[in-house]
Amino acid sequence: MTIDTVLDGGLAALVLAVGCWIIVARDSFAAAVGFVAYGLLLTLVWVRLDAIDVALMEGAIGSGLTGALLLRASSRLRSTEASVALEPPPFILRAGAALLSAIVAAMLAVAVLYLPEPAPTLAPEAAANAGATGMGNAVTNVLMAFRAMDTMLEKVVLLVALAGIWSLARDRLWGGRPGPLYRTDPKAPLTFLAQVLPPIGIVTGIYMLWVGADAPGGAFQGGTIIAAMWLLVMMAGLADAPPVGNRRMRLTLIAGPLLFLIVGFGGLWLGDAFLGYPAAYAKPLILVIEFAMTLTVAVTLGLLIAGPPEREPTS
Amino acid sequence: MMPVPAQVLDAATAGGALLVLSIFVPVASVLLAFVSGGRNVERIALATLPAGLAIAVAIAMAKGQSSASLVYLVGGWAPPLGVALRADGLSVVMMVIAAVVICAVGVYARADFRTPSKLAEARAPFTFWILLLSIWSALNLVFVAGDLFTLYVGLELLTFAAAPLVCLDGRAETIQAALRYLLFALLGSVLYLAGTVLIYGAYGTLDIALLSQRLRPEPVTIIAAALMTVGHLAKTALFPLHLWLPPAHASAPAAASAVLSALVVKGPFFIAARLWFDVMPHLPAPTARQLLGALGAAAIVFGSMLALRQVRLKLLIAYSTLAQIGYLFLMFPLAFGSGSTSHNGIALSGGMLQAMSHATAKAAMFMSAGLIYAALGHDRIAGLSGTARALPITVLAFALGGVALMGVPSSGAYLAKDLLLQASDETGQWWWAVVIQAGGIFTGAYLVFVLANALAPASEPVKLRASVPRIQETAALALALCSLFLGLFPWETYLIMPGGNPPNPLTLKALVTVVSTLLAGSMLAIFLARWGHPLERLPRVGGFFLWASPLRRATLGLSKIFERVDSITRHWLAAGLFLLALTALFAGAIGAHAAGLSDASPPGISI
Amino acid sequence: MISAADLFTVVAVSLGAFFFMAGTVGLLRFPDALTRLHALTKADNLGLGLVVLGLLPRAGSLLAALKLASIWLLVLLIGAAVSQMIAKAARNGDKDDD
Amino acid sequence: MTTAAVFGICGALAAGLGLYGVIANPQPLRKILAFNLLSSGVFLLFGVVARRGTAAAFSGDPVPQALVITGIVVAAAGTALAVALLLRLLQTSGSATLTAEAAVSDDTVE
Repeated sequence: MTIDTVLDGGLAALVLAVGCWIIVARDSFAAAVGFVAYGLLLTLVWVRLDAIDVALMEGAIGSGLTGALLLRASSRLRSTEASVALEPPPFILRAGAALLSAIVAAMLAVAVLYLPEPAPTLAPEAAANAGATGMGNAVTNVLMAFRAMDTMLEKVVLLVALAGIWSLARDRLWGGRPGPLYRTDPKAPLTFLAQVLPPIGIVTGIYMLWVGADAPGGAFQGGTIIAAMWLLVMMAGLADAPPVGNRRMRLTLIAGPLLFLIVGFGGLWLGDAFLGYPAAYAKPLILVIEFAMTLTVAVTLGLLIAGPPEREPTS
Repeated sequence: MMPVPAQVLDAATAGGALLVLSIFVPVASVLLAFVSGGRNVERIALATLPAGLAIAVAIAMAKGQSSASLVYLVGGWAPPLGVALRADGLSVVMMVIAAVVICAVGVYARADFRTPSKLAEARAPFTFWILLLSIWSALNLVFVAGDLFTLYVGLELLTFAAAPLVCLDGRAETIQAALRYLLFALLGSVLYLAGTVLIYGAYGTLDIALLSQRLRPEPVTIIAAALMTVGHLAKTALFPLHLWLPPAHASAPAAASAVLSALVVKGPFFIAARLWFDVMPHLPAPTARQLLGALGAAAIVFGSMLALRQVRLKLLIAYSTLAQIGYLFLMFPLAFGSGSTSHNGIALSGGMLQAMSHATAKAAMFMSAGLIYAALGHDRIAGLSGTARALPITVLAFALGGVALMGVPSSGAYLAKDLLLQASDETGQWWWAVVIQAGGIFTGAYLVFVLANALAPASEPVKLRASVPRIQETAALALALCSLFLGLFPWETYLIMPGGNPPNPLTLKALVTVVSTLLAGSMLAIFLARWGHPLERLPRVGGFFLWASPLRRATLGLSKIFERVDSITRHWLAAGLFLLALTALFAGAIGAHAAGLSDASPPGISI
Repeated sequence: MISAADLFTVVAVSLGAFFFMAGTVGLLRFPDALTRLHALTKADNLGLGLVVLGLLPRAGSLLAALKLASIWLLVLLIGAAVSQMIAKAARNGDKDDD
Repeated sequence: MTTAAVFGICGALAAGLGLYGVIANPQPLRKILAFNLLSSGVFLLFGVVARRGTAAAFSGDPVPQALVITGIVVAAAGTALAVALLLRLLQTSGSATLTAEAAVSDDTVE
């Protein structure tokens, strides 16, 4: 037993303990707070698994963004939680659920432990073909070249989820702004933070996009940081969420996937292949797409959290 | 195992680029509609309909020229590193049917989802058209994706586009239905995702063609197969995992119900078929296949019985979908003879034909039910008397859809049933033949139940709240006719058909089958359905009710039991327990066989 | 063979770890929100500061050292703002939920 | 035990915890939370597979890492949609439950 195993085991135990807390905590708000902590611990796990790109992603989205979403929801639901006391299901059924969940978890564990040795891997192939894009980050290569279609479609998934959220608005509020995220208090420390932090955050986001070509990072991680800055500014009341009809916002929402699509069809047109980049222009093309994507991701994530329009359109 | 060197299994074929268009033309429309907004959303969507249909037809024609699949390598990258799109016969026929249904729904929905003239942009039209186009793109992706993870992305796109459609009208109960649907579907997707990661960990690829060569009956494969299968069962709403379907499909707007019931549940079903027939056809799993068939049989009995007990037309149709989904899963045991690992294509063709017939017929039925609801202001079955006179074409569309679904000669369902019966004959599994026949009778039963009410003369003339647009009736009728004549199409080009002459739809035997199905269905309807008026008002023929009354009381007791079971299985906790139990059961069923097999198998296949 | 830089790192990081531990004990043991907050912010600021300080000699390049230092500064900034918000929420009592 | 094995078990157990929460907790928000726990467990398995696929001179198989990045985004989108539905349900009906009885309230004769 090495020191590494002990550390890994301790981290895993901590993750599972917080996981248990999320499930059993009586108060939803407490569970949501637990989820943020859980996400941060998972980020460490991803670092231990040598997946820095994913660690950044988990910290930004899994813990940060989803955490913010769940915290907001739980604080809104708090008022009802007391009135609608949902009694837990009978013990025997809960025990059955626990038993069956344990069986499925055991199946997963057995399957993972009995994966074949040596493990099959595409790492050498990914490295052998990295020259086609000229980028050093293997994960970015997979996302933007080898499996570019998945990445492009995932952006469409985000857009569709946003359309779905907007569809929940009341009819007369269509065209209005999402509900306010802030409580107005100009002297609050939050306001100060929202004035100081965004410049740093935006620079960090762009930096993350830029280094994503060769080092861990990329459009999504960068976009999430910028989204967080935007949300911070909105929460401090320094800016307001745009109304859903805002044309410029809509253009930003589709810029990433549209550019992706244009490049994709361009590849088809020029005789190469859909989403195939001509070798000489691969890196600049990918960077341009990623830049547009960063903007799109930032706006989309911000709006996903802001929710459906809840205020009357002003016009 | 030696790592298999990357081999070029397939190169892009001519016409492969069409597959890209089938996915990304709707995506492009979504993006353009999103940014241009307002009335342009409808215009762009309506312009996409013929374009998409043309692409689907072009793919069908390209596929018709060769027996091999159409293949496209996205970005020029070959699997396992890249992602391939492949269209075989099954993909092509499903794609065309999806295009036909979506076009009809689009034409139908124009009247319901039009931006009001005084508004620049309205909520419901904007979201409806965008979600409809997204569903189309997702379906085409599901039909042609050659990679398990791409299938996951397609599946999620499908779910996220479908769930908000359920609650477009914003009533609380529809929002609840949408939330239940979304949460249960998310649960199903995660199980599927867990299966894919295990597959990747074991074989280093997610490409379907590569996997079909590499897959071995190991514990990892078996557990992954169980997880993925049950994930799709949850998303298809196969009994007993159907908790979300009846409220979601019954409370959505008519056009949305049509898409959800006709097409959206076919997505996960199609992936389940891909898994069992393409990814792991060699997995020795006769018990698991029988289990799938048994769940299907239970769904048929259960869905049909409950359909007969419904008070509202749309709920009846939703429960009928439940039964028809069960029908689709009969092909899994029928395609494989007992113990054999090579499947005959006849059952698979039968299953797909059934899926296509159901898609067209069910869309027609939901669309006409929506018209009836709009015209009468309600859809209580007992209050339908006089509808046939007031809305002849609408009721005709409903009736033709139902008749086609029941399986009259010339209809797709008839051909499908014929193929499935042949398969059960060839593989010596007579018990499925019984289920297949019973399924037809049940369909006849609820059709008779609705039509008996709709055709009954009204005591006073029916007052219509709104007139029914002719174009909407026509769209529904066209789909019903499509389903009715689906059986006459020469499917040999795309599906494996038995040799020899196609079944002649005009023989005496065929006629007898139909009439006897209808008769038996009527009997079932009389005994099991929830009639609005006491049975005594039906014409008394020769003292029929003297002995029928006690029998009906007994059957009423039976259907009470079914209703009770339904209310239990629709509890979240119960459905969740079933989900987990089925996962363990499938793993056990496949594993037991693989273990038995490995004793006798040559070295090399190890467990 | 331990160089002076290594020794410095060991001492500083150990001290930082001690402050973190003290802060955690305080978080668990102190009676109310404000005192807990006090313990927590002390640990964050001092503990992290010492850890960063200890790691500076090992940073390798000036850029990396700057990155480390800026992480500490960012945590200081955010910690100060967030703990003020929490303190305010705690003082306003449980009535102010949202 | 290797790092991959430790976190493989951790991922499987987290998924099991999530499954239990999704199924047994009656509150929808807690189901959504548990769903995130469940998917994080499954994502960890991707990480484990990537880590196991470490070949000479590579720190891990980039393909599962890329897949998991896509997966995290999709899960976040699903969470956002579910939360929005839940909050809207709260607005329109004043309660946030998923009980089956209420869901098909129009089952009975109006």
